[in-house]
Amino acid sequence: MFGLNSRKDPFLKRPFCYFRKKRNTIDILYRVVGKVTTLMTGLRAGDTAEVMGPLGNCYPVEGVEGRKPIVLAGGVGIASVYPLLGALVGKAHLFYGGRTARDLLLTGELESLSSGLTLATEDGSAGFRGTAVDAVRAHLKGRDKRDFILYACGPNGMLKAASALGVDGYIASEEKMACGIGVCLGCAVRTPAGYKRACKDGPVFPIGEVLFD
Amino acid sequence: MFGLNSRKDPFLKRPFCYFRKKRNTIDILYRVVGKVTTLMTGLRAGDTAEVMGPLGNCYPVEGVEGRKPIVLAGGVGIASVYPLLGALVGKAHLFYGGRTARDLLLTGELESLSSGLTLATEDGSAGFRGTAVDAVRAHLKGRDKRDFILYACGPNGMLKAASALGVDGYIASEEKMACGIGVCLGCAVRTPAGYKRACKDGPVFPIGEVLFD
Amino acid sequence: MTDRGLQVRLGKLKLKNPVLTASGTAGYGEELAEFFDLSKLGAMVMKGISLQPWQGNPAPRITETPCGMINSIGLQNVGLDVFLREKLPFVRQWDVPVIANILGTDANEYIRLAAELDEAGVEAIELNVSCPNIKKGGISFGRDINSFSRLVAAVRRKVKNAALIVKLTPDAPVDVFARAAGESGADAVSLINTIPALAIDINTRRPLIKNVIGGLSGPAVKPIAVRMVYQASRAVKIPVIGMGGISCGADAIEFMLAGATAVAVGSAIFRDPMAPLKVIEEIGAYMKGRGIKSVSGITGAMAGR
Amino acid sequence: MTDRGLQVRLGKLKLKNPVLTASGTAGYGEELAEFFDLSKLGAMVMKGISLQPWQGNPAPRITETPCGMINSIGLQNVGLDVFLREKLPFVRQWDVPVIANILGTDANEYIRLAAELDEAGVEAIELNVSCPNIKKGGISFGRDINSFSRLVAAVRRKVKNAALIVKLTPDAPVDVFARAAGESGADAVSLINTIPALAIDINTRRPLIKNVIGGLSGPAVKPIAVRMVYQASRAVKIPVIGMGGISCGADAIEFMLAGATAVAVGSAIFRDPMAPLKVIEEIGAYMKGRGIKSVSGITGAMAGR
Ligand SMILES: Cc1cc2nc3c(=O)[nH]c(=O)nc-3n(C[C@H](O)[C@H](O)[C@H](O)COP(=O)(O)OP(=O)(O)OC[C@H]3O[C@@H](n4cnc5c(N)ncnc54)[C@H](O)[C@@H]3O)c2cc1C
Ligand SMILES: Cc1cc2nc3c(=O)[nH]c(=O)nc-3n(C[C@H](O)[C@H](O)[C@H](O)COP(=O)(O)OP(=O)(O)OC[C@H]3O[C@@H](n4cnc5c(N)ncnc54)[C@H](O)[C@@H]3O)c2cc1C
Ligand SMILES: Cc1cc2nc3c(=O)[nH]c(=O)nc-3n(C[C@H](O)[C@H](O)[C@H](O)COP(=O)(O)O)c2cc1C
Ligand SMILES: Cc1cc2nc3c(=O)[nH]c(=O)nc-3n(C[C@H](O)[C@H](O)[C@H](O)COP(=O)(O)O)c2cc1C
Ligand code: FES
Ligand code: FES
Repeated sequence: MFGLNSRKDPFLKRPFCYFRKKRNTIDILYRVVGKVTTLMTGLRAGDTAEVMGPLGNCYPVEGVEGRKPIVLAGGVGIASVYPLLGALVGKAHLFYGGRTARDLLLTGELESLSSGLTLATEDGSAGFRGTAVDAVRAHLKGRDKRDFILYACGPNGMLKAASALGVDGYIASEEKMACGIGVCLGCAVRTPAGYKRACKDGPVFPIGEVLFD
Repeated sequence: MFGLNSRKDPFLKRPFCYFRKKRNTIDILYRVVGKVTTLMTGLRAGDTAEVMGPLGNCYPVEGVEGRKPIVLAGGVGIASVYPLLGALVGKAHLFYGGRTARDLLLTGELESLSSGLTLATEDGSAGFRGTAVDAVRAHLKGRDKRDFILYACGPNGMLKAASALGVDGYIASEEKMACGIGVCLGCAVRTPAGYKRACKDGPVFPIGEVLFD
Repeated sequence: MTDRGLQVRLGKLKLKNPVLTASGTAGYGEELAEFFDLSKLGAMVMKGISLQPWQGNPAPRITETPCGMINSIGLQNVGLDVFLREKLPFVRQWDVPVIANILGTDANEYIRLAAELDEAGVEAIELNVSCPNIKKGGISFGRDINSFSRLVAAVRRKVKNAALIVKLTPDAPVDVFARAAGESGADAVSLINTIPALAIDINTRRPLIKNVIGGLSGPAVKPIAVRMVYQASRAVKIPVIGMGGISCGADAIEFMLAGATAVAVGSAIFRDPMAPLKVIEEIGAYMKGRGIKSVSGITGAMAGR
Repeated sequence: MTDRGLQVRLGKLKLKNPVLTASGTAGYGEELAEFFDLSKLGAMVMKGISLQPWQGNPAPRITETPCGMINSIGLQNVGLDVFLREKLPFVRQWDVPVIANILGTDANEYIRLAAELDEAGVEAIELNVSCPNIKKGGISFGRDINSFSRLVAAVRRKVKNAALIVKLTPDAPVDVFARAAGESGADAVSLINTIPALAIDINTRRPLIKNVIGGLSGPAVKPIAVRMVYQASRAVKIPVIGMGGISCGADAIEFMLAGATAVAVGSAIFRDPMAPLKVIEEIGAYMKGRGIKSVSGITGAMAGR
């Protein structure tokens, strides 16, 4: 959770992934969409901000076994799967989608971190024309889904479509958060066992555990 | 009126004097007391802020005639009387008060702009021990008050005391302001003719026109 | 945009766009006229007026709060006579509908004010029964449903030409009062007025407003105001004028989606006298970006979830 | 400060300092215990509980607004049994009074909840008759003075040992309800709960809360909350617990000057889990700086103007 000291507006912290962690620094990869991310662009060396973390769980990589990992990232979801690509030691095929080519970042670096990289853009300006989920579906066509394990991070619509692919794996919820530590119950994710908290019980959930409308 | 773009908190602009005006720049002399003034200290070259002005009236200097001008400034009221000292072409005796010596700024420069400079501090750490109004009162002792004209700027308590000195002249109100342009009626100053607006009808009023509680 | 797509109607009153000034935040137009052409406004809502001139409350009258401000002006105003003699003729120089905001200490005063202003030809009269800053009359009508309905009906009988707008207090159930206003003959309701509030200086221990309690306005109240506009607009068929914390086009559109036919810009004028024009432009840009032909298509168009 | 100067009393209940967590913003203590020693709190107010577990409302449940937030959690909670079996024993590891916040859909549910919790030995029971986010019960008691008084009196008869606190809604006249609470046997009243509010995404046209209307909290509501605490505290002799937008010691002292005996820190915990401790420290520093020996000297000490 990232917030700005000494301001009452914006009031809440915002959730971000640790994109890269070094000894004394943390890199955050972020897309400028609103109030806090706009203010982040104005920060300069010496300014202070409040960071609380790490919070929540991580993608489990032990379950991979003999399966081929597919990593699916939509938009800024790439920040979340970047460390995962490292943990999967270059074995994953990455499907990375955005609206246009301009939304796709770091593609060179990502290629070197994965066994294969498929880009997808809605307007066809780079790679596959369509969503990244469409690209995965095309990739899986005719193959045995049980040979794969899926990791997905992106907007809700994408996670819903990814969950319906029929492949086992995990999704990382991007539910809105207020506290990030489990006390507000704001980040509700619907599961067969009732609502769970994306921040504390997640953000990573096994596919099938999250019920979409 | 000075405010910070793109913020909803602090919500209102704040009133400041033009301390020094050059061709393309305006200097503001300010004391850090709260939200906006604290944010002002964090501004850096290239940052944007909104300034609306000049607004309101000025100290009239035509009325001086044969009288000896006394300028009385409390705290940051010095910003307001600084240009006045120039307009009075070095003829004024300046009485400048603060809590301690540390509150008194630019004393060297002020001395050169006035015919006499009397400092006053409540703790006696510089100049006269007491308020600047006390210092003026001492100065006037035994003299004919009709030989003087007074200009005062400072907190309400000081203006009240200054108004009671029996000397003709002007005071500049520091009433809180919301709009600065006369539409909110927030900056009410009580006069025999009803409430007037410090921002539009003032901030400078003839002594006697402002009624204090 | 000067085009017809921005036109809205408040009963019989046609406005060239849905953006008004909020009463008490634009004076009688004299000061704002130094900043922009008043005829660009949908309508000019005047500072509240009473039969006799009122002194108003002692200072301090305003204080800032998180994302907002508290005021207790106490309806300082020049009174009906000076209004008719000086203020109304001044604003008549511009081609802009004039809405007079009135406040009385009893029903008779409201009726006299309304009758004289109607006769003087103002385009609309806004009944302020919601000012938290005066002791007698006013808000007592806004909180008691029976005297409220009687007052609106009585004023209605006197007002022949002007549109009649009733300004509701956020301190009573707005759906109930909006409905009563409609049934008693109002052409529109407006809301919200400021919300009673208190701020204290912990150093001096004194209230930051001399009158202790004042009225809260500004962005802080917007979510409450949008909710109330939503509730009021679902309770009535007459148009609703929404206000409370509007400072940009997006804010205005939020109120319209919730059910407002027109909106008013209030305290935001204090930050930026040009705020009403900015709001008009940004509504136009929103419509253009989405191919919305008529601004009335936005009113009440909040989607279900 | 661990000294006795910070002690306050809520009826028979003695607190080591006047700072509580606000219900629903600190869970059942499990998460905050990872951040600080819960025994430093004046009291731990638990997330609202009902007889049966409740699912709560669909997402999105929260959205940010200017200087505040809207929530519609819908009282998701584990229910009385799990509370007694798991949650209460957990927090009992710390030397901190426990205040159970309860919500029923009818009077019987309130009475059963209160009786069982009283028996289980909680130090106080807070009757939540002011949650805007559930459909049945709850706030309907908070808005109707007769059923409100009957409910408080009925619960009072069942509660033998615990202090009884009634949490008032800001959506009804707080002086009237505070007085009724006192007359019906409450040991204290607490206020404010969140204020019904609505925010709409102008791009999707959807409400930003799935349930459309939620409750506003945070600094934006503070001036309204301070005013209500002032009004309530002047209407009653029993202590008032103030909350609504407190995020630092100065905010807490403002509530106390207005008449609060104790205060609760709510949404500010979401920004900073350490906020309640910061508030305690800053109250201590304020007292020290001014030579105030007992915190109760601040309560109601607003000066006249
Ligand atoms: C677990 C988690 C990890 C995340 N990691 C990253 C990351 O590494 N990098 C990154 O850029 N972003 C990440 N996000 C999303 C990020 O939190 C939001 O983009 C951020 O909160 C926007 O803040 P803002 O103040 O700039 O926007 P706001 O002013 O709050 O909102 C601007 C617009 O964005 C929408 N929005 C705000 N928050 C969200 C959200 N959480 N989900 C979808 N839409 C939202 C609003 O509805 C609004 O339309 C993550 C989100 C979650 C839940
Ligand atoms: C006509 C006029 C000219 C001024 N010129 C200058 C100037 O040139 N330089 C300068 O430093 N200051 C000047 N001031 C005062 C200045 O406007 C305030 O110091 C400023 O508004 C404080 O803003 P803030 O956000 O930092 O403080 P806030 O956070 O708003 O308040 C902090 C503290 O200061 C007090 N305070 C706030 N505003 C005022 C005020 N107007 N008067 C008295 N106390 C106040 C508050 O009650 C509070 O205790 C002038 C005021 C007026 C009316
Ligand atoms: C300084 C000030 C004076 C006001 N005077 C009046 C008034 O005379 N009559 C009235 O009906 N409303 C008055 N109001 C209320 C506004 O018209 C408006 O309803 C309220 O401020 C909410 O809108 P805002 O948040 O955009 O300011 C006043 C508000 C302010 C801030
Ligand atoms: C997410 C959230 C959940 C809440 N849940 C409850 C609750 O279960 N019971 C209750 O009485 N109040 C509940 N409240 C209201 C708070 O206890 C408090 O009255 C309100 O938030 C105002 O204080 P604040 O501005 O400091 O948050 C909740 C508030 C929030 C923000
Ligand atoms: S963000 Fe508060 S519980 Fe998850
Ligand atoms: S500050 Fe608004 S009228 Fe003077």
